[in-house]
Amino acid sequence: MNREPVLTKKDCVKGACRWSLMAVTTFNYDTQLAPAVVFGIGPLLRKIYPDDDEYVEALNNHFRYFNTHPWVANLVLGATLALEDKEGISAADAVQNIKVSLMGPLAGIGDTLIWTLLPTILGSIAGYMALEGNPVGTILWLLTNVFFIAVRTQLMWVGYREGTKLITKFGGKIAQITDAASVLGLTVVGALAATVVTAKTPLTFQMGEVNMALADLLDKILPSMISVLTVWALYKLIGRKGMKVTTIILLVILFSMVCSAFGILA
Amino acid sequence: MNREPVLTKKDCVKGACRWSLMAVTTFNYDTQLAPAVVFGIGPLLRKIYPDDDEYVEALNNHFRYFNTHPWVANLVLGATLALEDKEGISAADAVQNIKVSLMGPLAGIGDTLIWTLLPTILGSIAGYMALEGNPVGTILWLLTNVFFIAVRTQLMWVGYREGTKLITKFGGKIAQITDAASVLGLTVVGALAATVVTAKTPLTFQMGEVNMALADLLDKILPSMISVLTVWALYKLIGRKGMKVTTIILLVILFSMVCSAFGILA
Amino acid sequence: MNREPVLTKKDCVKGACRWSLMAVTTFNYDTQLAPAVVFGIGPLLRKIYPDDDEYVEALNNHFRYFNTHPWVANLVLGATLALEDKEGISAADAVQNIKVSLMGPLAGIGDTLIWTLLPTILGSIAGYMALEGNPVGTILWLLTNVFFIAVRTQLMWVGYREGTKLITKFGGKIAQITDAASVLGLTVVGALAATVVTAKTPLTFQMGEVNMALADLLDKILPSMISVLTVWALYKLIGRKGMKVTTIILLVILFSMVCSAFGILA
Amino acid sequence: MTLAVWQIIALILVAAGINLDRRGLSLTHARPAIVGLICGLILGDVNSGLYIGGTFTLMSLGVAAIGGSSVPDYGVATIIACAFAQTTGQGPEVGLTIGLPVGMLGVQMDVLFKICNSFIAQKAQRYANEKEFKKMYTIMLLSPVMVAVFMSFPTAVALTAGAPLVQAILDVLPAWVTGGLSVAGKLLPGLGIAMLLHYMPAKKYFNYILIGFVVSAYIKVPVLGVALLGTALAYKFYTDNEARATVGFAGGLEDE
Amino acid sequence: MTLAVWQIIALILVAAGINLDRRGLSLTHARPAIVGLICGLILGDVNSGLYIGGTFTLMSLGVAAIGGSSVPDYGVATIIACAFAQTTGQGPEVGLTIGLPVGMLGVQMDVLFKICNSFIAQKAQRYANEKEFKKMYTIMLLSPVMVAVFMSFPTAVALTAGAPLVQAILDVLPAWVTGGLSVAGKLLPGLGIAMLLHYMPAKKYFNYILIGFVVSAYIKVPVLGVALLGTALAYKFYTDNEARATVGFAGGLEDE
Amino acid sequence: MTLAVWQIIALILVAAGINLDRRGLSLTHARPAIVGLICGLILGDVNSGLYIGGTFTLMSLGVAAIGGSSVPDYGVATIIACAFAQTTGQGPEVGLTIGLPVGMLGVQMDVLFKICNSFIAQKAQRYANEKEFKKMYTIMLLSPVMVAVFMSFPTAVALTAGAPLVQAILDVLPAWVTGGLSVAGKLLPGLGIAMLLHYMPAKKYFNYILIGFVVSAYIKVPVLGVALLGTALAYKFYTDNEARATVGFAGGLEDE
Ligand SMILES: OC[C@H]1O[C@H](O)[C@@H](O)[C@@H](O)[C@@H]1O
Ligand SMILES: OC[C@H]1O[C@H](O)[C@@H](O)[C@@H](O)[C@@H]1O
Ligand SMILES: OC[C@H]1O[C@H](O)[C@@H](O)[C@@H](O)[C@@H]1O
Repeated sequence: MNREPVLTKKDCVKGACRWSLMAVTTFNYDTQLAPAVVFGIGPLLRKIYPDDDEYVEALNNHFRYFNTHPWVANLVLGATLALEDKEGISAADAVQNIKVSLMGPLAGIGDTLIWTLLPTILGSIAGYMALEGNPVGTILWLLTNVFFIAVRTQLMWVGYREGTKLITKFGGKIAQITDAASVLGLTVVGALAATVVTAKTPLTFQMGEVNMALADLLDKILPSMISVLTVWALYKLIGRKGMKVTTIILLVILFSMVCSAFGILA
Repeated sequence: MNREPVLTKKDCVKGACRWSLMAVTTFNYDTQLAPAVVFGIGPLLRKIYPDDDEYVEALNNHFRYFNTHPWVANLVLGATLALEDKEGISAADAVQNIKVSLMGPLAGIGDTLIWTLLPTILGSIAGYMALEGNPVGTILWLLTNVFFIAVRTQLMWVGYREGTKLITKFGGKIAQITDAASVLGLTVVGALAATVVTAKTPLTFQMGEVNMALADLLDKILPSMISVLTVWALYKLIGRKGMKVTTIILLVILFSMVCSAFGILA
Repeated sequence: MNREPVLTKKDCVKGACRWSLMAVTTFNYDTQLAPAVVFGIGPLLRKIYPDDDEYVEALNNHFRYFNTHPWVANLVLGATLALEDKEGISAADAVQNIKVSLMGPLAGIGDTLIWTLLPTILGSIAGYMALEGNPVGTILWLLTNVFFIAVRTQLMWVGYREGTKLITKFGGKIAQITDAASVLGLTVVGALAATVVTAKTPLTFQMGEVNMALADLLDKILPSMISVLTVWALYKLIGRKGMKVTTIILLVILFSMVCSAFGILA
Repeated sequence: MTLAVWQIIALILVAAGINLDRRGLSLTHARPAIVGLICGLILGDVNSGLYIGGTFTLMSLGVAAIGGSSVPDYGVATIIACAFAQTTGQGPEVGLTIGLPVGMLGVQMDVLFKICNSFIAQKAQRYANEKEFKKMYTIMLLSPVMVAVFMSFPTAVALTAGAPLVQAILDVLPAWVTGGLSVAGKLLPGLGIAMLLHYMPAKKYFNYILIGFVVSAYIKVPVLGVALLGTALAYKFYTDNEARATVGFAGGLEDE
Repeated sequence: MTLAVWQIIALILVAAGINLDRRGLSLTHARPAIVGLICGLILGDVNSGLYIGGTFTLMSLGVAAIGGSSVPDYGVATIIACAFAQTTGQGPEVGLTIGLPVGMLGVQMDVLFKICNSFIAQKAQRYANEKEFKKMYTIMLLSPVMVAVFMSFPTAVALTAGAPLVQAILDVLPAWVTGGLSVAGKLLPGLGIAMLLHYMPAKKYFNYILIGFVVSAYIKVPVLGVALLGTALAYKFYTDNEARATVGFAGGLEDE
Repeated sequence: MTLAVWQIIALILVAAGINLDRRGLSLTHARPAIVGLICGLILGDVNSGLYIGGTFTLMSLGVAAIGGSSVPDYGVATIIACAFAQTTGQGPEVGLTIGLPVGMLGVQMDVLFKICNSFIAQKAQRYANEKEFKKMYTIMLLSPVMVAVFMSFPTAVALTAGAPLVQAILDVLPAWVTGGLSVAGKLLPGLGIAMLLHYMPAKKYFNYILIGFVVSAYIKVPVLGVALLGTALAYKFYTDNEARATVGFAGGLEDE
């Protein structure tokens, strides 16, 4: 299933721009950044798959859950494009696994460096200067952002290039690699199941001077209990015949309102 | 070795009652809750094994070390009864492994929820009311206990029923499952070896202002050192020819008195 | 490749003395205690390998990185001598792996007990007495050291004897054992890579009241980052063609001076 | 002092723009300092704009939307604050106290439109399957439109009807609505993981999920550490498979 | 005021009963509040009973006998306290101070009879092997008898000979006896684990013991976490075995 | 009071001797208390010697050179302190303040000669490969000579030219030299590990390195714990290999 690659650097820059403009805008709770992925790299996929059916299959594959730091995402998307460009639709599972394995760790790094460290440094400079009526720090911040926008247009291409190198190295073992990537992916997913839901229960039992927080208690029984139970319940719900994702979302909202009203969750 | 099951719900309720009445009463340091297990489900085993030799074998199997939260134990015993009822004495090793694997985790959950959480809630209500001369909290506590007694009579049957379902599903792979259960069991036992002995050494070296607790030091060399060394020493002792458990117990008592007298352990 | 052992207890005592006199004296940053190992057990190896080429091979093997607590090292060296004495030069890889696997844990134990606990006890006694002009504590300390010197002369022989026992037990499986020992060794090395470099960065970003330590930040991205990056960079440097260890050392010193001058590392 | 119509329109556009920008391009990323500078230029009082922007910037240091969580909209807070500092004539301090609650509303608005996005995403995928690729792309453009409308709505109301109305609306909204929405915003990210599990070999390899869970929940290892561990496990899995294949082939040959 | 004989007998029976109950049925579970209520009824002073029971209940919150450990006998402490509050006529406070040390003795009594239980258990197993099944069951009934006698003994002494005698006994008992027993009570649970290891494949699979140990001792993961990890390992072990069998069978066919 | 020539020589020899001893035999291990006693004997003032030695002993409790790190030379500090207590005639306190900075210099000296040791080690190995075994041993003896010279150097300078000169040298030495050397002393131990990786099967089994790293860096398990875990993994590896061989051999026979 080895094909002649068709994507060029120009394609990748275009993909990066489309992706970067959309990114978190289409964020939804079931597939998270997936629609933006489709929006971003859809035209590139079209070029890879002139055949309509394959194109649809590829689109459906990318309509699946994906979430990571949006800037770093370019690298992942570039790498998987390289794979699809080389191996065609038969690489769909590998694409999926690679996206899943990388998204967690890269989100961790990106969120720390780009969403936390950078704004803290630039923000404190800009903020203090602004308080004194000096706009220099603020303008510096704007310029830094311009610089990063420029960098980001190139990142998908970087991912594509490096991805191609890797594929050439491991060529022909797509099945084994898919399986191994599942192992990595599922390990990460196990960790995500413990952390993705951040709702806590504020309930406490107050009896005279005895004061017991339910949250502490749950933690003692099973740490991350609320998160893992939520994921598990949703997993079961999704499995139910005739249960649409839309219905589940509405159920969760209803449930949240009830829990919020009675002070069960916060 | 597939047989026609003979136990009924009535048997299981009877077993649960016998077990619940005895439970920790026969607790001893070498086999812990084992005698009560025999007392509790002995009549049910007799029904499964009309053959005397098999019955003896089954009893000996259940005379082995077992310890978990006594209420939750019903579930485990029910499940293993289901296994014996289906597979007969050939399941002895599997029964053993299942009991060992489940006892630790269930003790953890039961001890937290039933021995700690429940009495803290009910106890603080009852206690504060009692101080004001109001017996309502106390009576509530009694009633709760009555309720749980009723529930417990059913638990062995629940375990039996669910166990039967599982066995049907995994039927015929008893050997492989026994082995895998050993893996789980031994992992848990490794953890228990680190926590089961709770004696600590109060020795400190005090030199002028330098004050060094031996306990901290041992912890730095190997955490849980006293626990694991105790288990290891006892393991070696048991292995010795001609060494009876009774003798070991007396040795430990002697040792404890010496250590206590010299302030080595507490 | 099974040979008649040639080493005697006298040889081992001699080896222990030579080793103990040298020990950390020849410590260097690339192979650490290795030269002292060669100095210590060289003559014993000569006896094992009358053939010059094998001798050279054995020496080169022992010229490789080795570091552990110098007193306890005797045991390890004795055990590997037993192996070489039995299996000859074919055991070189196993010798290497055994040294690597044991050195970390034994250093941990020895450093805690012998370098920290013992001097704290004896030192506080001696110190407080000395302040009062009483030399008894000090002399006690000297005598203890004499005692340990005596013990240390025997330790290599102990290692040799116990090593011989083990080899007899596992005889003939040298290849498999070498592989398994690599697994253990590499696990330990992974841990060492995280802890061996102790340099920290004192850099902080101070903006008005916001104060962010770079060290904390690095830790959040990847704990032990400086240590593992240093090891990784050195690993890559060593791999470079035409790069001598000597050059690397000089580069590190230069780098350290620059970093120290700019307050980047401390 | 009242605002000119063009100023009101400009401020509403800024509210829409920075919210689109924050979710994508990240030129301003809705940073209060930058927003304050812009508002200052529009309102002709750069100093107040900088002062308000600087204050909100320092207040929001460390606040980041990660893992799909929703955070207060300090950008909109800045706009409102700048506007009311001007109109009330009582300076930045008053502006800040009026701006903050409106900004807080950003959490609920964000949850709301993310919920709506689900419907758009589903519709888009349906178009894909029907091979209506044009429509697929077009419908997705509804998302940015929604962001613009939803996130500039509080600003529009406040600037046209006055802050008191916004406050009144906030007071009338029952706690279970606002609270419920933010709880939903914390529960719903679990849906994505649950869906993931459905199209990964979750049952066959559930042991790896378990390991990831234990290491994360009990031992609190961050996700990068888990991924490093997962890499080790995946590599072992891979080489074991290879070895199995080889042994199966070589069979008795290798044996002692 | 002295107690009637029937009251003394009743109180001793309560001491025996609650200790049996605590180890099995758990109707009263020897909870001080409940015991206090009962004593109050027997002694005709429910208020004092509740007060003493309530006090001891709050004092013992969180105290639980887990993993076979021995805890002070707050139930017996309550009985003694109620009785002496009455007889000394100096009210609950005095009762509490007399009751507590007697309750503390419960730790030693508990260790003692658990040691004796070993002999009963061994005897029972011997009967089983001799196919004397009746006797096997009968001998086990000695355990509840022993519980009743051992655990009501301090109460009996205190109520008949007076608290001072109990105190005198406590004073005379050398520290190494009481201390030694409680140390033994902390060491002996290790015996069970040591026996377990003897009839499990501990040597063949010692690596799993090691993993469990490291995760528990070094990383302090509670036993449920260890069991989850163990489940992951066991599953891997199981599927690897299956795969090995399959490959052994399919052999060269699968290979590239 | 000035020192006799033999005293100066004796003290310099002590400085050399204790530093050799500390790295090998460990008779005195350069412990201040012991060094103080010796200096006291040489200087004829055992009391001051003990006082200074005792003070530095207590000051240095817990300071240990582990993993090849360099620590202040409290032994040399003691020598200097004893000597200057005598010569200045102002007693132990003054001696302590002069001795300490000289002792601190020990860190840099230690790093320096460890660096030089690299060259000796390489030379020795070269001789080994040229089969010049005698020379190999002889060249290694340079190390102890170097230790003696390097580590007694500050003492020699201080005792002959006076402490002020040492202080002057310390003042003149730029911070980037002393600081740089101590940073190098912290970075260079990584070199050994890097070399280890080069001649171990690091790439083939990188998964185990990863596991060791995660467990140590993220979970802070000390090296003994990691080794226990490694033992479990190694055993599994070993038995899996055996099983693979057996299955490969037995093949289809075992299958269901
Ligand atoms: O956490 C990863 C990622 O999750 C979502 O997509 C958003 O919250 C992003 O801002 C974030 O970077
Ligand atoms: O810890 C499990 C279990 O151990 C023993 O059997 C008793 O202490 C019980 O109370 C406890 O529940
Ligand atoms: O840490 C092991 C070992 O490392 C080096 O060889 C020296 O620092 C020794 O003192 C130490 O015992």
